[in-house]
Amino acid sequence: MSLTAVIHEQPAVPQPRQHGKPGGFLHRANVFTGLIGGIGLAVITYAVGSKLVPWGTQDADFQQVGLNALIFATLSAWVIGFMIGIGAFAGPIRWMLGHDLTHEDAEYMAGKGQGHMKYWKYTTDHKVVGMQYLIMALVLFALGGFFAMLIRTELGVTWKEVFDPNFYNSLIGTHGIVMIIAMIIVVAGPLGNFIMPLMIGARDMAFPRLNALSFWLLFAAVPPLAANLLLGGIRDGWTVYQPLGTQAPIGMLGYQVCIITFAFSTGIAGVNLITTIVTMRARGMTWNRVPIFVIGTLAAAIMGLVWFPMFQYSQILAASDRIIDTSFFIPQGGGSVWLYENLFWLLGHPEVYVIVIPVTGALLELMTVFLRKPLFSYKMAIAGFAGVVGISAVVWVHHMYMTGFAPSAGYPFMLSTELISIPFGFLVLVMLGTIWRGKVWTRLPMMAVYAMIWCKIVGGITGVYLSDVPVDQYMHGSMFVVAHFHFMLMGAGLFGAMGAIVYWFPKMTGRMFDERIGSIGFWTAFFAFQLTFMSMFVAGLQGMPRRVLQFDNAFNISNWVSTIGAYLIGAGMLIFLYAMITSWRHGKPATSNPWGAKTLDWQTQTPVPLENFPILPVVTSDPYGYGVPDPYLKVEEELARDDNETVGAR
Amino acid sequence: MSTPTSPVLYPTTGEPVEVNARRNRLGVWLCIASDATGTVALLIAYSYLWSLNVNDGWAPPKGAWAPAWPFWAIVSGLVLGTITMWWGVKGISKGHISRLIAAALLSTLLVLAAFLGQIIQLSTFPFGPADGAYASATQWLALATALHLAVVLFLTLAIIGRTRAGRIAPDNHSHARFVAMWMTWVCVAAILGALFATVMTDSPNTNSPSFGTFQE
Amino acid sequence: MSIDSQTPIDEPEVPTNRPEPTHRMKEWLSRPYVRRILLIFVILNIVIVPIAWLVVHFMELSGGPASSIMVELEKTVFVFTIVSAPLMAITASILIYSLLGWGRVTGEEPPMQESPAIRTNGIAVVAWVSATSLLATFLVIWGLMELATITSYAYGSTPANQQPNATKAIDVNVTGQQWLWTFEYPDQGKIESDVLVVPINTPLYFNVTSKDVVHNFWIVELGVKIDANPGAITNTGVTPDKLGTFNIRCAELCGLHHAYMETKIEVVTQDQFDSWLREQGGKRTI
Amino acid sequence: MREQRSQLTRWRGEVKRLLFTVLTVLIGAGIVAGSVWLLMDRQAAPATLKAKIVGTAATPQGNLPHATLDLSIYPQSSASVPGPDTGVNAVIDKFGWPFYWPSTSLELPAHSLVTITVHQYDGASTVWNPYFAKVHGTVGGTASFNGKTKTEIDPANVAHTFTIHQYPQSTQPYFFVSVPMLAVADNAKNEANGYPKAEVMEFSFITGAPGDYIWNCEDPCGSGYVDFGAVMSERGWMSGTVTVV
Repeated sequence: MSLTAVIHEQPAVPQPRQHGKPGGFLHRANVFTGLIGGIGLAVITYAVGSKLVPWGTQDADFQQVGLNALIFATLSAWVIGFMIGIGAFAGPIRWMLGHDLTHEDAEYMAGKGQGHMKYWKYTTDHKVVGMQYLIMALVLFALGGFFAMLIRTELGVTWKEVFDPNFYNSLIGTHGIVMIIAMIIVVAGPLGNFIMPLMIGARDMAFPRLNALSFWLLFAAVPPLAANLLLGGIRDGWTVYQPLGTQAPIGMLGYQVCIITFAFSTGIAGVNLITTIVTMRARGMTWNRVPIFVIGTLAAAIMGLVWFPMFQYSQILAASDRIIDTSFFIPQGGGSVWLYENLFWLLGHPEVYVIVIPVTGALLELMTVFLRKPLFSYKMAIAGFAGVVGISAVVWVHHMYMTGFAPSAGYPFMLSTELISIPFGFLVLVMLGTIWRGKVWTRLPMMAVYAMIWCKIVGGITGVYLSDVPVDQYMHGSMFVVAHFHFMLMGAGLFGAMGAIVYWFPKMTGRMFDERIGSIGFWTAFFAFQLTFMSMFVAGLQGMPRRVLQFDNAFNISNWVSTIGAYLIGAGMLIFLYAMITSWRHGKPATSNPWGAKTLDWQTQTPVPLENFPILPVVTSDPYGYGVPDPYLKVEEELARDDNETVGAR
Repeated sequence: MSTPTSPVLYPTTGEPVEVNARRNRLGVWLCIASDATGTVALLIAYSYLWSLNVNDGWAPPKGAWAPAWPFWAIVSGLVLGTITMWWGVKGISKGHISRLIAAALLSTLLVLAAFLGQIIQLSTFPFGPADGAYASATQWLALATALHLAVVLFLTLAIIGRTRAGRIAPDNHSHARFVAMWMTWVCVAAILGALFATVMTDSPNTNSPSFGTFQE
Repeated sequence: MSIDSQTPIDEPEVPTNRPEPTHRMKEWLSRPYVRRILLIFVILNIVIVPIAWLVVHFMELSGGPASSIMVELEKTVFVFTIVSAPLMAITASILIYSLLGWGRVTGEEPPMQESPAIRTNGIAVVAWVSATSLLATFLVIWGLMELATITSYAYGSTPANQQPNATKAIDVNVTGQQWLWTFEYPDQGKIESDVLVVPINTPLYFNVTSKDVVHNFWIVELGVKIDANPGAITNTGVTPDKLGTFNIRCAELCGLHHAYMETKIEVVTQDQFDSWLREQGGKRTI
Repeated sequence: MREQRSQLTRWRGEVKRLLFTVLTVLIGAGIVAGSVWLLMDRQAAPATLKAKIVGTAATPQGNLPHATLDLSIYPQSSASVPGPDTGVNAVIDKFGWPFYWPSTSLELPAHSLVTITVHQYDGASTVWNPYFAKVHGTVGGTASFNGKTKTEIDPANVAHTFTIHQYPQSTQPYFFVSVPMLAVADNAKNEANGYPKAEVMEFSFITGAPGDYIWNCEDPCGSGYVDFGAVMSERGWMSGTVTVV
C-alpha cells in the first residue's frame, strides 16, 4: 500500500458563511424531537380530521365515513412529522436557500464529539448508520420471531383454535412482512453501510445525508406496521392480495403506509450504495480488484432501486382503492386482481434476490479468509451476480402459474425460472471451488458458510420443483412453498447473515464475538431449523394448504414436529442474541485485523476513526492474495517432462 | 473562473467540484431510473385495465372521456419551462449568471402555470374516482404529473435561491444542469401519461365476463 | 495510472507446458482426496436417491393419485428428485470431505499454513457450467413436455375442441364465496350442490369464478388447481379415474374462515351419478 | 495460590455465563407463553349455548332424541339487547352491526334431531349467490318461514343465512346445513323493545357423530368490499362454532 496526500485537509478551501452553530437546526434535533413531531402532527391530523367528519357518522353500509382517509392521513402525518422533528428537511431547505454545509457543519452532522448521542440523531457518518441499521434489524427479527412462535403455537395445538382466526391471519401477514423487511436490511444495512465504504477505501458514503434519511425513513415506517395489529390487522398474509386487502379493516392502512415509506428508504439507500461503489473506490481499485461483497451489495442495490417502485405503486393504488374508491383492483368497477398480483410480484421476486445476494457476497468474502485461499474464479462470481440481476426481471410470473391470468405464460416463464438456476449454480461453484483443498479454519463465520451452502442446495432443488408448472399445480399455495422459501430466506439468508455479522463484529464493535456460546445458539437454531422445515415439506407434500389455523388430522404429526423445532430455533436464536449482547458489552477487545484478512476494511484501525483512513489507501492488487503454490504442480511438471522426453525420443 | 492549477473545491469535503459533480450526476440518473419504474407501473396499470375491461367497467359512465387538450396544455407548459431552464444552463456555462436567474424565474412561472392547470384539470374531470377503471387510471396519471410538477417547482425555486446566494457560479453550475436533466425526464413522463390517457380510450375487449356470473 | 494496469487476477500460475490431458486425468484421479470424495459421493447418492420414492409416497398418503394428471405430477416429482440427487450429493461430499480431509485449523490466531492458491480451473468451470446447463435444459424440456401433456389432459376434453375420447365432458360451474364452494351442473338441469359428485372416467370441465375475493380451487388427489378470481372465469379440467371421496381445499388465503373452506369430491359410478342426479331433480344429458 | 484464585474466578465466570444463557432462553419462553395466555384470554369465544333435549322424535332415521335451540338476529345492539363486543378488534367502530343472539358458539347433541327457531329482526340485503337463498341439509330440504313451509325464498328478500359447514377433518362426518333468513320489510314499525315484529324461521336437521364445525352468514351484510368486511369477518357476530357432542 503506497500512500497519497491527505485530501480532506486541503488548505484554504473557501468555506460558505457559517449559519449559527455547526449543524444548524440539527444541533437541536434528535430522535426524541422526532417522536414529539411525529406524534404531535399525527394527533393534530386526527383531531382536525375527525372534526371534519364527526366520529360515528355512518354511510349506507354502516361504515365510518372517511375512516380510511382519516387513518391514512394520521399515519402519514406520523411519518412526515417524525422526519420534520428529526431534521430531515433541514438539508433541502438549506440547499434551497444556498446555505451549504461548511466543513464544521459536515463534521458535526457526522457525529463529531457527540459521544453516544450521535446514535440518536440524524447522523450522516456511515458507521453510525450501519450500527443503527444493525440494531433495527435485531429489533425486527425479535418481533418477527415472536410472531413466528405464536404461529407455531397455533399450528402445534391441532385440536383447537388458540387464537381468533382473524388474529391468526394478521399474525402470519405481520410475521411475513416484518421478516422480509428485516432480511432486506440485515446485510445491506449494517454491512453495506458500515463495511462497504471501508472495503473500497472511501471516507464516507457518496451522499451522507441521504444515508441518514434512508435509515430514519425505515425507523418511521415500522410503527405504522406494528400499529396494524391494533387496527384490526392485515388479514391476508404479507402479499395482501387484493381485493381481500380492500375488504380488511383499517389495519391494512398501517401496512400500506409502512411499505410506501420503506420503498422510499430502499430507493434512497440504493442510489447511495450504487453511487458510492461506482464513484468512490480508492485509487487503483479497478473493477477486477473490487472485493466480491461490494459487487454483491451493488447487485442487490440495483435490483432494489429498480423494482421497489412497482411494489410501492401497488400499495399506493390499493390504498387509493380503499380511500377514494378508485377501482384498480375492484372487479365491479373494472379493476383486475391480476393487475395487483403482477405489480406485486414484479418486485416480489427480485426482492428475494435482494435478500440472498448480499449474504452470498459476504460469505464469499469471508471464506477466502478462513480458507487462506484466493476466491475461486472471481469472474464466475461476477457472472453469477450479473446473471441473477438480469434474469430476475423476467421470472415473476412463476408466482402466478395458478392464477389462470395467462395459461400460456407458463411456458416462457418456466424457461426463465429454470435458467436463473444456472447463475446461481455459478455462485455455488465459486463456493465449492474456494473450499476445494482448503485448510478450513473452523471459526463460526466459516461454519455459517457450510450452513448456507446446505440450505441453498435444499432450497434450490425444491425451488426447481416449484418453478415447474405441472408440479406447481400440486405445490402452489401449500406448506411446501412455505418450507422452500424459509430454506432460501432463513436458511441461506439469515444463517449466512449471522456468520457475516460475527465476522465483522470485531470491526464494528471493537470486541471479539463470544464464539463458544454463539456456536451453541447457531447450531441449535440450525439443526432445529432442519427439523422444522423438513417436516413442513412433508406436510406440504401431503397436501396441507398454507395460512390455515385448523387442518386435517393427517397433518398433525408433521406440525407437532415443526412446532417443537420452531421452539428450539427460538431458543437457539436467543442464545445467539445473548452471546452477541455480552460480547458487545464486555467481550475480548479486538485487534484491528483479528482474522488476518487482506481487504481494506481490516487495514484501518479499530475503532474506525471518523473519516476511516488517516491517509487514503492506494490499491495495487485484488484482496485475495492468499495461499501458496499448488504442490501438485510439481507432479504435473514431472509428468510434462516425461511427455517431452517421450516426444524427444520419437 | 477556475484554472487548471487551482480547481474549485467543494467546501464540505474539499474535493474538486468536478469530482463531486460527476458523483451527483450518477445519483440523479439513478433517481430518474427509480422514478421511471414507478411511472411504468402506472402505465402498466392503465394499459392492463384498458386491455381487460373487466366487468365492462373500463369506460366512464355515458362515455364521458376526459378532454384531450388540458393534458397537452399542461405538457406544453412543462416543456417550455424545461427548454427555458436548459437555455439558462447554457447561459451560466458561458458565464451569464443573470441569464440563469432569469431563466429559472421564467421556468418557475411556466411550471407553476402547468401545476395549477393540473390541479384544475384534476378537479374538473367529467367523472369521479369511482367511475370505472379509466377514471381511476387517468386520475392517477394526472396526480402523478401533479406530484412531479410540485417537485420541479421546488427545484426551480431552489435554483433561483442558490444562484442569488452565489452557490451556483459559472465554474460550479452542475446543480442547475441536474435540475434541467430532471425536468427533461418529468417532461417524458408527462408526455407518456398524456399519450396513454388521450389515445388509449376505448377498450379493445368488447365482451368481458361480467362480475361473478357464467356467460361463456 | 500505472498501478491501475497491474496483473489481472486470473493470472495463470500453472506452467505453460502442461502434460497431455490423459496423463493429467490419470494423475488427478490417482490423488487420494479425489478418490475419497468420489467414494463419499457414491455413498451419498445411494442415500439420497431413495428420497424420490419417499416423496411420492407422501404425495399419495391422502388416497391419490385419482387422475392421469396426478400420475404425471408424481412422475415429474420423482424424476426431478432423481436427477437433482447427484448435484446435492457432490456438494455435500465436498463439504463433508473439506471438514475431514484437507486439514482443519483451529485456534485464536490466523493460521500460518496457507492453502494452495488456486485462482481458477478452466476444466472445473467448463464441467460445472455444462453440467448445470444440461440439467437445467433437461428440466425445462421435461417440464414443457409435461405441461403440454397435462394441459391436453385438462383441456383435451373441452366442448370447444373435439375431444379424442368418446364421452362428452360434463361442465361444472365452480363458485367460490367466502367461505364455501358451490357447484352447478349447467347441462344437467342447472342442479346445484355443495359437494362435487362426478362419474368416473368422464372428463370434467370446470368454469371457476369467485363472488368476492381470490380463492384457489384445489382438488388435492386429482392434481387440479386454479385460482377463482372475481370478475373473471378460469378454466381447467380433469378426468377422475378412481372411485372414492377426495378433498377439495382453498389454497389462497381468503379471510376469516379460509382454513374451513373445504369440501369433498365424490367420484362414483355412472349409475350412482345418474341416481344422484335424479334425486337432485336434475336430468341426464349424456 | 494465585493460580487457584484465577482458576476459581474463571470457573465462576463460566457458571455465570451459562446461567445467564439459560435465563435468556427462559425469559423468551416466558414472554411467548405469557402473551399466548393473554391473547387466548382476550379472544375467548362467547359462552357456549347448549341445545335443550325435549324428548324424542320420529325421523327418517327412526326415533332420535329431539333437541331445540332458540336464536335471534338483531340489526344492532340496544339497551334491551346489548350484543357482543369481543374479539381483538374492539377499537373498530361496531355501531350498527347485526348479530346472532344469545350466543354464536353452539353445542348440539350427536345422533339426534335438532330444531332451531330463529327470530329475525333485520332488514334485507341481496344475497350474492342465489344458492344461499335456498334451504339445504334440513329434514325434507324445507324450512318453515312464519309457519309457511318453503324450500327457497326470494334472493332479494334475504336478511342473513345460517350456514353450518365442514371443519377440515376428514375423520368426522360431513355436515352442511344452510337456511336463508327472511328479511323484515323496510317500512315495518318498531315495537316496544325497539325492534320491528320478528320474522320466525324454524328448521330441523339430524346430527351425525360428534365433531367440530363452524357456521357463518353467507349473505353480505357487512361493509367494505362487497360487504363481506366488518361484521361478516368477525367471529361472534355473524359467524361462530358448532360442536356436536
